[in-house]
Amino acid sequence: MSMSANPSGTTPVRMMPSSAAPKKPAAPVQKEDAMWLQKELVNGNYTELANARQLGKKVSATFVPGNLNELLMCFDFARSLPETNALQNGMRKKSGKMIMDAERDGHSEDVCTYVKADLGMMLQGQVGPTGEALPTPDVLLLSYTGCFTFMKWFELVRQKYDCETVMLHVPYQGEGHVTQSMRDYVVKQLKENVIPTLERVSGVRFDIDRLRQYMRESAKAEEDLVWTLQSAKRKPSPIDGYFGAVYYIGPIFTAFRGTPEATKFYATLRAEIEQRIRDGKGPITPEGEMPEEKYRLVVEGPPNWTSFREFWKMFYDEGAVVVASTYSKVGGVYDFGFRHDPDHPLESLAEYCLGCYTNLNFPQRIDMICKYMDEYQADGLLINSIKSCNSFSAGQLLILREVEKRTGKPAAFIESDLVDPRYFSAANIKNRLESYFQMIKQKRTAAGAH
Amino acid sequence: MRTFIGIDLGSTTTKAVVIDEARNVLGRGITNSRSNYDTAAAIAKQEALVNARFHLFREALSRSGALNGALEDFLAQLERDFRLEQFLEQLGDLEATCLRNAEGTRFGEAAKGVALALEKLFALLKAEAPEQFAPGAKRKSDFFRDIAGSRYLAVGEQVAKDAGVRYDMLLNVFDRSIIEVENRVYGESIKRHLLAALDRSFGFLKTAPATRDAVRAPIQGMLDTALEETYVVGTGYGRARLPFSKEHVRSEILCHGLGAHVMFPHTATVLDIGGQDTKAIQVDPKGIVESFQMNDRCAAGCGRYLGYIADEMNMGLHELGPLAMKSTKTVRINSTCTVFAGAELRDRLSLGEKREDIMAGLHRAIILRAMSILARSGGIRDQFTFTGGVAKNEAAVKALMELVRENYGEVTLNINPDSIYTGALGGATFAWRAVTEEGKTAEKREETREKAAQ
Amino acid sequence: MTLKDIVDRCEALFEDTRFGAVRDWKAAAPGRKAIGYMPIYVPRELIHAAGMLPVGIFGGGDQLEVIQGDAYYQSYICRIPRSTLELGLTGRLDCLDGLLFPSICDVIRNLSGMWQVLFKDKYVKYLDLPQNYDDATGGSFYVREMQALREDLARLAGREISDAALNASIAVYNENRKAIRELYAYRAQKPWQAPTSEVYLVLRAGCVLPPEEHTRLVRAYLAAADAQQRPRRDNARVVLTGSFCEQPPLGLIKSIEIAGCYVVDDDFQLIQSWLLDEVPADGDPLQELSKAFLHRSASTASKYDEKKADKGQFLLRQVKTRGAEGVIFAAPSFCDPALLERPMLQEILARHGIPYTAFKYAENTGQMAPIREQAGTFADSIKLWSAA
Amino acid sequence: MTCTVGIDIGSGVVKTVLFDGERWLARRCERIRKRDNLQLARAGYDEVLEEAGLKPADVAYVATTGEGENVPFATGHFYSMTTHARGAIFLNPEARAVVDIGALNGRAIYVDERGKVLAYKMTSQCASGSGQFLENIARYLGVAVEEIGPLSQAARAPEKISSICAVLAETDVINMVSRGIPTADILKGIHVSMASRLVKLLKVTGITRGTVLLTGGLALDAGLLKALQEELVNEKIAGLAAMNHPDSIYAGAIGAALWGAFRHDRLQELQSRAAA
Ligand SMILES: Nc1ncnc2c1ncn2[C@@H]1O[C@H](COP(=O)(O)OP(=O)(O)O)[C@@H](O)[C@H]1O
Ligand SMILES: Nc1ncnc2c1ncn2[C@@H]1O[C@H](COP(=O)(O)OP(=O)(O)O)[C@@H](O)[C@H]1O
Ligand code: SF4
Ligand code: SF4
Ligand code: SF4
Repeated sequence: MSMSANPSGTTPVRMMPSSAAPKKPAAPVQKEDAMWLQKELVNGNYTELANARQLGKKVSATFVPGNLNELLMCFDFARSLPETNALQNGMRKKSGKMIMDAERDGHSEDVCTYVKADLGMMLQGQVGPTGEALPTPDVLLLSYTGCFTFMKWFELVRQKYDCETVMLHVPYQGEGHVTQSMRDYVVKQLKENVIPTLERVSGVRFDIDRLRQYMRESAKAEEDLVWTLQSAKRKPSPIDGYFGAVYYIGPIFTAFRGTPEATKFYATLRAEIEQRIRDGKGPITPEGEMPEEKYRLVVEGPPNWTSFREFWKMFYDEGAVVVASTYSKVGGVYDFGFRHDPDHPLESLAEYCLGCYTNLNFPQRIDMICKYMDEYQADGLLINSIKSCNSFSAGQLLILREVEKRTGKPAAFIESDLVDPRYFSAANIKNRLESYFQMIKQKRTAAGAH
Repeated sequence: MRTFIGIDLGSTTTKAVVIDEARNVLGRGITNSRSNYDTAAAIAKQEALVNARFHLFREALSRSGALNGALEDFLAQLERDFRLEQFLEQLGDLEATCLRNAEGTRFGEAAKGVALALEKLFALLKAEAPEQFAPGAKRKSDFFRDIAGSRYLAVGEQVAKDAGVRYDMLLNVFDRSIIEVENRVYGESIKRHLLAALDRSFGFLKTAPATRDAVRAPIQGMLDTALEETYVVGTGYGRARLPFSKEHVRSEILCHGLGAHVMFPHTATVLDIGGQDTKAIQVDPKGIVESFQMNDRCAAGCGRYLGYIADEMNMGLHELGPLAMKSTKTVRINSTCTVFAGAELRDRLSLGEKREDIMAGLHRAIILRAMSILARSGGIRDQFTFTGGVAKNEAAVKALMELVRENYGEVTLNINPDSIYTGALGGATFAWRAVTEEGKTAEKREETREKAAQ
Repeated sequence: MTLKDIVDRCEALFEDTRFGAVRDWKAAAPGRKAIGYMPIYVPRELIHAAGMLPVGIFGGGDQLEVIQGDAYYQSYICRIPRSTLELGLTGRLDCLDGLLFPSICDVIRNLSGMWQVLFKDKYVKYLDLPQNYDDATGGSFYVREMQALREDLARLAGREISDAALNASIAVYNENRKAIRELYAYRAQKPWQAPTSEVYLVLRAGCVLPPEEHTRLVRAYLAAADAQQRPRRDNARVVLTGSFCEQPPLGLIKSIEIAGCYVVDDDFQLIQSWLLDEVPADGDPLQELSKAFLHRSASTASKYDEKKADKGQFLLRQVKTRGAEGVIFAAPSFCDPALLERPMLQEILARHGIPYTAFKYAENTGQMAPIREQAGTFADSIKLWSAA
Repeated sequence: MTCTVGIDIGSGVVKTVLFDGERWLARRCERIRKRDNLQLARAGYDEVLEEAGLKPADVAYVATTGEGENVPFATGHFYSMTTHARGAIFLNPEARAVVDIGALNGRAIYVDERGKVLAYKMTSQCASGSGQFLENIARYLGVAVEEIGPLSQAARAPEKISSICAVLAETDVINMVSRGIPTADILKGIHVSMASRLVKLLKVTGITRGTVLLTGGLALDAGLLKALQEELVNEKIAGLAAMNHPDSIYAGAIGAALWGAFRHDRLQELQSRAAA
């Protein structure tokens, strides 16, 4: 699973400016700032990748959960994130064809569609989401935090392109906590395998002070991100913590964590939300202000990208706001206090990888959701189960049962896929969501009646 | 009088229930869902209103005591005669449509022969029709498509042989004509049919002339009473396509929960197996839904599965359950993939398993899937109500009882003979509540549309 | 025991989803404990050295009715976790005092947490396996993992697990591995004498029997099988791969043989043959076990290949040493590791001119016609054209 | 002369052929329609012999294929992809790929000029693109099997079926009818979906150029053939040319008869060698 800086696809601009309330023309400047910044960031990254060869830059590829962006920057890599490419292609409705192509190339219908979308893109000549060609990576940094499929993914890429691969094995929190043995293991791999390989491929010597400096920036941005996501604890919530959050987590989960640009983006974002709170406004949607907050939900599982707008609409049309989601934690769980720590750089990187959402065990995931249900005063839990993703999906029904049991709040279950349009059945999902909202309403009326 | 109507537009059948101000069920109607949702809804509602009139006849006649003792027999005969009248009209319609469809160049030289064969065939069908509606006669289904279809196929093979035309051609004409006929609404002929049926029944039962008048008067009176459609609520799989505004639509989950609660006030868990989905619903003592689960996107193990099996075995849906009940041995069927049901069946038959044993295994497999969905929704609590079309199937019920006992011990299992109407009953109850509790009135736009459909 | 007796006994053990053999073993002496493990890469020696019975759990097969398990899993997830849950929730695994989940995929990984939630009173351990094969890095991590397991087991057993005890257990399993290697070698030589449907059952008995007894059983089977002359058929020789975790139904294995294939190597229930040779029984036991895993274990889709050149080498060796004419990829539906690995292996086979075919199954697949058709066509094409 | 009989027991139709070497003597094709397929096989066998004026003793090899593993009077059985490949080469020596669409599964087979199967791929379990599905929908739409092709070719705006599941696809179709989509466009939509699956299968086998021969009953469906040809162009595998043959439905039976002859010679040779 992964994130994008700009999942609104081809028409990103409609998103944020719509937040500019027509009556208050003074506010929009700042908002457009954030939007402008975000767009610039994403496009800048794709341009950098497209021109990496001319610029004499080496290219790295790595995954979102447990990505070592600060470290990669120390070696001047242009940074590509295949999951982001896949989701961007999904939002631009290009992924369906890519997946089919990968299946024709021998891949099973059963496996993760992110992988197939990526391989399909290669088969089509590596043209990236923005239409610019993407270079073949010089190194694949395989940190398989939270998902085994990552490992196969890069083995497949290596099979095709013969890229150098470096493995960072991040152990799983099977017992619900990080042990010293795990930390040592990750740090040792960083020192003995990852850093030497990156040095060799890039020709740049590792400078730990550079790393520290990036991590200082990371921590600042993380602070503002957490503030933004937690603003949803208010009633009404000024943000949508799932559909909206996808925009907010974009920069920090991808190639920008640790850059001053990202820090600036989050400061701007925070100021914007503060203004919304002062104005007593709810979240903005692609169709403008959300009029009334009727339902507050916690969502578990990644969204669907191919019909992202349509999916979101099913929520705001009914007045449903997502106040918290686990997906907005895939690229790092920051809301329980973890920050990148410049004083212990490698240990802190290890800690970060070990703490990603899908690296948590089930009791931890359930605790986290129950906590959200409580702290964000949610009416219920909604699970969007993704066909592709065993890492999220295998066992979600137990989460549903346990959360229902522990919080006494109703939970609902829908199914779709990340980037495979064949698995998004709008009628089916709408039917379930409607039933769910009507059920919450009926219960509420009944409770009010006695 | 004021009535409240619920319409449940399901994936395979469309059901309607009419209730009165005291929330008594006046009538129920059912038809197969078809390509035109408006028509399906209109026909189901019309059937329910006809059924309501029979209900009212029964009340009026028992008040007047005109038939003392023979009332039930008389009404049963009247209903059969009414169905026969309806059937004959539709059959006539089908004949005309078939003849029209057989014309032209499609069959080339064979066209003449086909037309002759059709005439012969329909003459036979008309002649045997009264037999099918005779007391005690068993019909394959309640729907014209199925009744007429099965007889057409049966009689057609011989007719084709005698007439020297290809059986395939007759099949083809039928296939293309039946859709047109079943999409016609016969609203205006109800009164005529009823009066004709009344005469038929009098003749058949040799009713004395004096009694005839005593019976005819209250019936005529009831026929003249207008049934006001005070409020209509739509639900079901196809509800989004109903010509209703959002105000008049409820989710089928809520309707099934409430319907089951109305039928059995102590219901805690509801299982509904419909054509394309299986739902498990938990309701509180007031009939309010607490949680629900449905099958995922795979349609394996739902009612349609039985439809495929019935097709494969060349049997009616009504006949599957009884066949499975004859089983003496369990055959384990693992795949409930609807599409491959036929292949699985053939596979087993070729391994020498008996049909009834395989059938029993298939029914158990469906119920096993339902048990998982129930477990997903939080398990079975007392009392447990089974609704939906599959609840009519005795083998499915048997398998369910066994599995419930194995997994949850003794639990009261409620099955209403009218369980297929549960969703519609819930809808009707919501309609009643909307008016009596929330003071709503039906929207103008919809009223006029409803009238037009009638 | 006659051949039939042996096979019947194994079949009875295989079909017994209540694990009677484990219950009997525990009942035979007071205080005995049994520890279950899910597929592959489990150092059973540790359990054995603690005086406990290691029990392999490979799902519920095609006879178990799965209700509760399906309640926890969507249709696009493989079968083994759901039938395993069913076994647990219906009390069939009550005879186990704990369950180990080795790190092989996300599904098993998540199942370990579900087990913690659902079976609060049982010992549950997620056993991480290093994907870094350096002794000092991945190796020391693995030794620490095993050490933690050793301490847990010692606590459960109420006694220390000494190095000597561990070495003794390694020796016991060395014997068992040796017998199984002999069995595989024999089958590769005379596949008509030792049909895979039988070999599979004999192997499977190793999941519930103490290793010493299983070793004897394997040897007894070998002797009995060799004593009985069976007709030799004109079948194609194939290696079957991809079935290391969820197991195909027995009917499927039979169907492959009926359709004209002799399976001369496979990766069924790999736990029985994952360590490729003897583990030294006189050194530091955890170090030796770690080295055996890091450097001398069977490769599967769950293990990382450090270099591109390593990919597929294990399979190629199987084909070569067993004299196979082709490869059948038989993987469980929705098994991400096996299915993602497949195209890479196929590419390598193609490069070496080795024919292959592929299909998917589930542990409760009921329809064998498509399987027979594909395996049969494969056998046909090898047979009809072998001389041409 | 070496007379051989090939019997192809399908899930919908039983096909029987009688060959003398490579010379065609007689053929039979019978829809099963809920009848016992083994009896039909026997009847077909008797009838082809009668037509050619032969006795069972004149037949050197009776080969079955399809679901015919249990035919008691057969000499041997070949699996259907083996036989379709051989049959296709007989019907059209240019064929390098065979696409066989049966009632339940579709198959793509890559062959060489001798009919040797190089690679193949079958549709997996979940399939709305089967012949059976097409037949069901046609019945629902009131269209005869023979009319499907011409109608589909007249389509103007085909409506694609997106569901992978036949049950849900059926609902899709019902929705289309209620939206007033013309029958021709629906049928073409199904054809396009099927063609896209078949092309996917073809691609997986690795073939890139040559003639693709459709075999099996649906080969005669001109609408499907056209959709397949269009899909090949769409997918830019212009090196492949799809076509059918009037006797396509017999491909499996023909292949069985020919392989029967091949095995017969082989066995004779082995026997004489053993005798010597
Ligand atoms: N008499 C019967 N015997 C057995 N099964 C029946 C009978 N009547 C209906 N069914 C089953 O019920 C299903 C329809 O159930 P229903 O609840 O009406 O579904 P839906 O609401 O989805 O249309 C059919 O698919 C059929 O399998
Ligand atoms: N002219 C035709 N046009 C389209 N479909 C046809 C035609 N003739 C036969 N069929 C279809 O071919 C199918 C039978 O094909 P066949 O390859 O024999 O299948 P199987 O081997 O599975 O029985 C039937 O389902 C039938 O609908
Ligand atoms: S399985 Fe899930 S976590 Fe893994 S690559 Fe696919 S979508 Fe991402
Ligand atoms: S084809 Fe079968 S298995 Fe696939 S979704 Fe439909 S019912 Fe389920
Ligand atoms: S079958 Fe595959 S996906 Fe399923 S648990 Fe086993 S290894 Fe994991």
